[in-house]
Amino acid sequence: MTHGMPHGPEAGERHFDVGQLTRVEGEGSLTLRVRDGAVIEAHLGIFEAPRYFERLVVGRTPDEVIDIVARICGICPVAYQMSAVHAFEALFEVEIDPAIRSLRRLFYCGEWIESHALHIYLLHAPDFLGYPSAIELARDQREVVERALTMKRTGNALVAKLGARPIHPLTVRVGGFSRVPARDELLALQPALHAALLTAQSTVDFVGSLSAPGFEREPKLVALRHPGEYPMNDGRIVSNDGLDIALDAWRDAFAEDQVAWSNALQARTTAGEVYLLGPAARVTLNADRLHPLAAAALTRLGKQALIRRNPYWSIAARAVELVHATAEAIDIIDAYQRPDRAFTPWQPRAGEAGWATEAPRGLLFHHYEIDERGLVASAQIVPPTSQNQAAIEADLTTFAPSVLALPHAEATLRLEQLIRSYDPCISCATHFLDLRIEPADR
Amino acid sequence: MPGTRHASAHRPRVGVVKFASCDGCQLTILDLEDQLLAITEKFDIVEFAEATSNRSQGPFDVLFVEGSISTPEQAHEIVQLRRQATMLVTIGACATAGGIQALRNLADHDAFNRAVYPQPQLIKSLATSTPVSEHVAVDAELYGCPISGSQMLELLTALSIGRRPQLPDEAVCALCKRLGNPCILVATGEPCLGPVTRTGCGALCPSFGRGCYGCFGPKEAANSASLAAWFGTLGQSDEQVAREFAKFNVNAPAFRAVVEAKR
Amino acid sequence: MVSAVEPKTYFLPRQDLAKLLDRLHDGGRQVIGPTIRDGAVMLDPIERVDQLPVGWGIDNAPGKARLVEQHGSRVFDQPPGPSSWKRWTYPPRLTEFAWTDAAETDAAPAPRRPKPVPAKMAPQAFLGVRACEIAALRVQDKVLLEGPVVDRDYAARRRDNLIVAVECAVAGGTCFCTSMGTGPEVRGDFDLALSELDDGFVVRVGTDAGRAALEGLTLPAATSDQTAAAAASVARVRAQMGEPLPMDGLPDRLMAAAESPRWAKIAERCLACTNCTLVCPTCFCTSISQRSDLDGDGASAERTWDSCFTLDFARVAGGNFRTRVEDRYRQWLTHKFGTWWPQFGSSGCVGCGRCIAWCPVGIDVREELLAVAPPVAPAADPPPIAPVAPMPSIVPSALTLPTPTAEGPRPMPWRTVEVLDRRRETRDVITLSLGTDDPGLLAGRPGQFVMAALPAVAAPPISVSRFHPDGLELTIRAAGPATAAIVNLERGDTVALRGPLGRGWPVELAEGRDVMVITGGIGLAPLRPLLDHMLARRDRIAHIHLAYGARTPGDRLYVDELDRLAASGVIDVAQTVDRAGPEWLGRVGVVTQVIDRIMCSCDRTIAFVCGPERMMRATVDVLHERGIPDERIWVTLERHMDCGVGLCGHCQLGRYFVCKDGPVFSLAELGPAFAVEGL
Amino acid sequence: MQNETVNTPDAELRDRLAGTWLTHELDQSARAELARIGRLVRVPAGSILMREGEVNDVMAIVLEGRVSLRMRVPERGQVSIVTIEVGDVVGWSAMVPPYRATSTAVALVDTELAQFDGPQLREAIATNADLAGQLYPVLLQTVARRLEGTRLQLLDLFSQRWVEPW
Repeated sequence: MTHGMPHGPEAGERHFDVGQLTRVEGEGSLTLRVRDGAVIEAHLGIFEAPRYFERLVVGRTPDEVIDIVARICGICPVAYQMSAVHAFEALFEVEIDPAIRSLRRLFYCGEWIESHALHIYLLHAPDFLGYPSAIELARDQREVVERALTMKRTGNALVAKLGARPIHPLTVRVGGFSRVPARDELLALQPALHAALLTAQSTVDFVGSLSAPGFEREPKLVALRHPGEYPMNDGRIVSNDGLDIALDAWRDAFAEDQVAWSNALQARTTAGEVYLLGPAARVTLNADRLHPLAAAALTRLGKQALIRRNPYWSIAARAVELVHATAEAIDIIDAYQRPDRAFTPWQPRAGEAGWATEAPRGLLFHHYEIDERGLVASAQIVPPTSQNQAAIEADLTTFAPSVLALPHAEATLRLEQLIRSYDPCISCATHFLDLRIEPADR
Repeated sequence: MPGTRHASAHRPRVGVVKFASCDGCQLTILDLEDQLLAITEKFDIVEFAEATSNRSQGPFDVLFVEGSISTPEQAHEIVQLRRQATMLVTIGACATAGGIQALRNLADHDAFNRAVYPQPQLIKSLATSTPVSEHVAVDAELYGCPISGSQMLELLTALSIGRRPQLPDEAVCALCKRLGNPCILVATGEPCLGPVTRTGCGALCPSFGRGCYGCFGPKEAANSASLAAWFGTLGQSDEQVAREFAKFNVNAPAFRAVVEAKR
Repeated sequence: MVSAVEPKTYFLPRQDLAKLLDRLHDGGRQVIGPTIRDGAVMLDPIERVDQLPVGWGIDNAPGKARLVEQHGSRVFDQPPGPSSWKRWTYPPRLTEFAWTDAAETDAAPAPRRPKPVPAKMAPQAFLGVRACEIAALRVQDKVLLEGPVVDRDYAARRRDNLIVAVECAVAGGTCFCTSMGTGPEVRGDFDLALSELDDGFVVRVGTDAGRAALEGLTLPAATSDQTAAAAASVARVRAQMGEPLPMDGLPDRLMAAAESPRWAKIAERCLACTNCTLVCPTCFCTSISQRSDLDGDGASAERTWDSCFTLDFARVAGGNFRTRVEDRYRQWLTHKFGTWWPQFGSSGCVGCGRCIAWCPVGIDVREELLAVAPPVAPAADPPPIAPVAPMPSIVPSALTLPTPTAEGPRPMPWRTVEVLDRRRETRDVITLSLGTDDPGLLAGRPGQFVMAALPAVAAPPISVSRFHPDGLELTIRAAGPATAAIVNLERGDTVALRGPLGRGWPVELAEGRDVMVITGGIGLAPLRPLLDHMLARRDRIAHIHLAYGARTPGDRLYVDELDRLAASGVIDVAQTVDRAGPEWLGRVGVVTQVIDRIMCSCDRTIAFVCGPERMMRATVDVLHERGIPDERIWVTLERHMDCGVGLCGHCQLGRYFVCKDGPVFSLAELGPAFAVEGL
Repeated sequence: MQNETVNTPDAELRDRLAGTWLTHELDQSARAELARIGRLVRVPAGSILMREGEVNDVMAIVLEGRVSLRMRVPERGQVSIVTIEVGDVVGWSAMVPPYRATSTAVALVDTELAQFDGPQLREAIATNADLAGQLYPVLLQTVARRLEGTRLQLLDLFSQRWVEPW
């Protein structure tokens, strides 16, 4: 399924064409045209088939939307359910029980652990160590991969305990959950979580031992920030250059546009600037909110500047966040008391519902219009990868010259490895476009 | 491979490819954390874009296909892949029934395209999202959204030691009763598609306080008309009943029949 | 556990119920009782009185069961909930046996052997067992403790149950125990029986174990007013249920309605979802599935509740006997209310109403019974049921609860045997000769079969195709993976056998008669031991005709043996094939046309028939034309078998279990069952 | 050995016919009439009695041996569909317009037949109502039995049940 540029390289041009990116989620391709040592065109082509999710949710009830939007991404369904449920609860002014609020953070910790463990060990580490995949890595360093799989299983087990299954959980509903676990059900996970915490800490050392291409730039970083906690379900949208807006005001600061070579829109700030979301942005903007064990790991690693400036080192940010997520999960469970009801009743209300939460790959913005029957009239869902597209292409343009001296295959691998550093989720990116034209058949 | 009792010398060549999907079913394979390394020793995974940079266009002894056919290229691509696969196994509701994106099969496709893309002309997409079995012959199917990890493991084990894979086609209710759940439809009146849905997930929804919403698609002899009529007697409007069946297996015949009758 | 002790009646004040509950926990006994969970009254382990459904009732109707808050202090005012005691005596999931792993046997690679898993569970006290539920336990005792093989696990669990019955004070909307003669009065088979009044419970002692549970409670004897109030309470329940349904002669009426159009009508509503069979306290059908890792190690056979409503339940190699939902619904009703009588001497239904309340679309079996088998005998007298043991009337015979015999249940253990030789019969049929010194296996009779198990693969039933002094032969066609696994065995491999099973050919009936052996395809395999037996007593039998049909000349079994036999003239052998090339000089045509020309004095001829069911039907028609009566036509049937010993319910055909009552039957025994489609 | 017509007296032919189940129910006069028209023929193994599709003017009853009815299947050559055993009829097509053989009849072994000339037998039936009244039911039963056998073969009862992939 290769999708290169339609025409071959012109005279004097060098052409890098990766038909299908591997070890990324979804179908994306990379096309780079270089002339006389300068990149004249860098395209992250997304040929993932569109599934029109924004149209699929029209006419549905809020609880149905929560089940449907999970299917946008197999790796981070919790993120879509969290952004959706909080948007609806904000519009319907639903007071949720504090224990439910902490369970939702625990839910996200589970997804971060599972998603980051998958990306660090199975998708990204092989690049640093020169293996095509974790399968070959396991042949040489079996216990590293086994430790990683155990940690990933713990993340999945935590999501499954709250949501019945790790992929497309089914208990999230407006007002809370359809079922909340008993305290001892969660306590049963503590041994595995403590083991995962140790694995997370050793992951930080493992990542510290890696070496990556020296490519640095000063990106505009955007993430959530919350007065009291490391950002997940709540807070405001901030940037490292002074942006500070409410969650439902995403459209005041950012906008999307369609490009010819991709089924996914690309986002930029309203001023047309490129910006970056994800673990690197979160850690840089919220280092002071990290769990003490994670903060200690970050200082021990000593790569804060590299995390901010060099996209390859996002792997370090993910390792630090693994320590944070496992440590916070342990604390939440220790303090957990089962609420006497799994969800608070609510009444739908017509109006607009906007919210953003921090998916493993970065800020995920949802916006819904609810009609008077309580059904969805229109929807806009902006995932992190579609917002990162422009930044990825900008970085490709800046980085490419430094690898031109390498043999073609080696250079292509370095370019692919750069794309993998953003942990792109292409299936998500393909469905979310700014809704400019009213649907004709409404 | 079936019938060969002794571990065959050559490891079967296995491929995992995707069409229009969310990658959740492929990830279910990677989520078999305890058995993943044993699987990679038993089977030679030659194509699995999400997991390895080693690529192969075939031949495959077993090819797992995730995702529905929803673009002209995909309709062409699946035929090429079929030629390369001795055994083609579809995994997940997208591949077996067209997924939730098949909702557009019931609607006007242009409206869909215009509603989502400011420049719809740039998007090459078919008017319908269809299951793989409508394009090529399929040898086995793993249902579900996502598929069940234990069913994938049972299929791999059956392939490895040559027994019939134990993939029961009974209703979700059978396991729901074995687990000791009271029927949520009878006890609370909340609609539950369990009686017409194929087992596989582990009766998760009724075990977690809500009605089944049909992830594994209609079971054999699924009498969805009778259940839809019963939902009517419980006070659901035709439009609500249609929505119950219009989810991740909306394009499966037994469910689609209700959606089209009640819309 | 239950013995006849002169029942004494006491009175337990309401506030002392907690004391009784503590006594029930004596000796580490686990107490199972009613408790509110997930919106229904379920039977779960309980520790304290506050876990009981105090002040709650249930409003039962077809397809609806709602908890109703009654704000009182009464504890047991509910009809039966969806869960039944079956969950604790006959668990939904159980490991039948596990295989030793290759690695486990370190010495020379010893063969992998199936080893039974010991049933280990704490003694249990059942609190709140209703009259209909006591009857249900008795019905399952008959099924699982009185067959050719006893269910080991069930026997162990039933031995140490303490039954604390509760006499109903409320009739549920779907209860019909008065129609089935099983309640609401609790008459016997209990250790203690409670009748709830407003201020406490009249307690009857049924056994010494019951009396022991009351020690230390120093209960006053119940006053006559209290016992009268208890009697009045249960009498009100009987009255609430109104006129019992007309159940007289129901089994005959049901079997006569085997081809009624009503079954198709029900199938329009029925979801075939198995709810009715899995909430039913007497359904016992189960299936075996295999567990193992990727290499087939750590293999075990797991038994789970199953149901005649699933498609796979009646699947056989390459076909299925009950594809239509109407066939499955008919099997459910005709078995529960009809054929259960001749099988186990009582009705299978105890009238608890669970299958009505908990059917997701509210199908009411009481209504369906009256519609499909109306009480008034239809004008034309119904075709006679095969003249078999007289059908007892509906009144429940006093079931004597069999106390499991001391020497323990009659297991049918798995024996490991070695493959001595392997001979190819046709392209996909081989004959294995297996060596064994097990007296049981060697004492098999012609027509019996064995279950043949390999680790991590399903165990198919296979007829024995020859008995030797030191072993036996199996002839197997690779019809699916399970049989293919056995066909691929080589010399020196081992396989586990269970048997000999079932009832073989009535060899003694051949003596002094003309014998016609009519068979097709692989059907010759189970008849070969019969031929061996008759040839060993050739003088005592008149003419022997063997008519053998096969698809093509290359598909015939035991070709040299047959040619030697035909040449010897000891028996008359006629072979025919469906299709052949020019090189075949023998007969071509169906086997039925071979036998319709055999000159025989049909008044002393007996016929033994085995082959595909459709071929057997055509053969039976010709035999009838030749005047051979049903009593002297014997067939062997093929049905889905999971256990082979009459416990899993898969192989039912009308009133028979093909595995324990057959597989050999006379047409007289089968009667209409042989002709009705989808039975 | 060539097709050899054995001139046997009617009486012996009549007795041989009586022995076959086919003519067993006919009365003396009908059997006599058949004996008059018929003649005893011996044919060696391999001889062709009639060819599929060609006009057939002879109806015969097998008295000894075996006749195979074959049809040509291009990729499989001559396939034996059914064999005619002692006492059965071969060539009923001689009695039914358009009087064409529906298969090729080959004697598998040395065979003895009672042969009846088609036109002559048809003429006798046309004129002798009693003979017709007796012969047609028996002929009808023969064809009916052949039809029922063909249907059972069609069901392919002993077929190698399609081996499921698992």
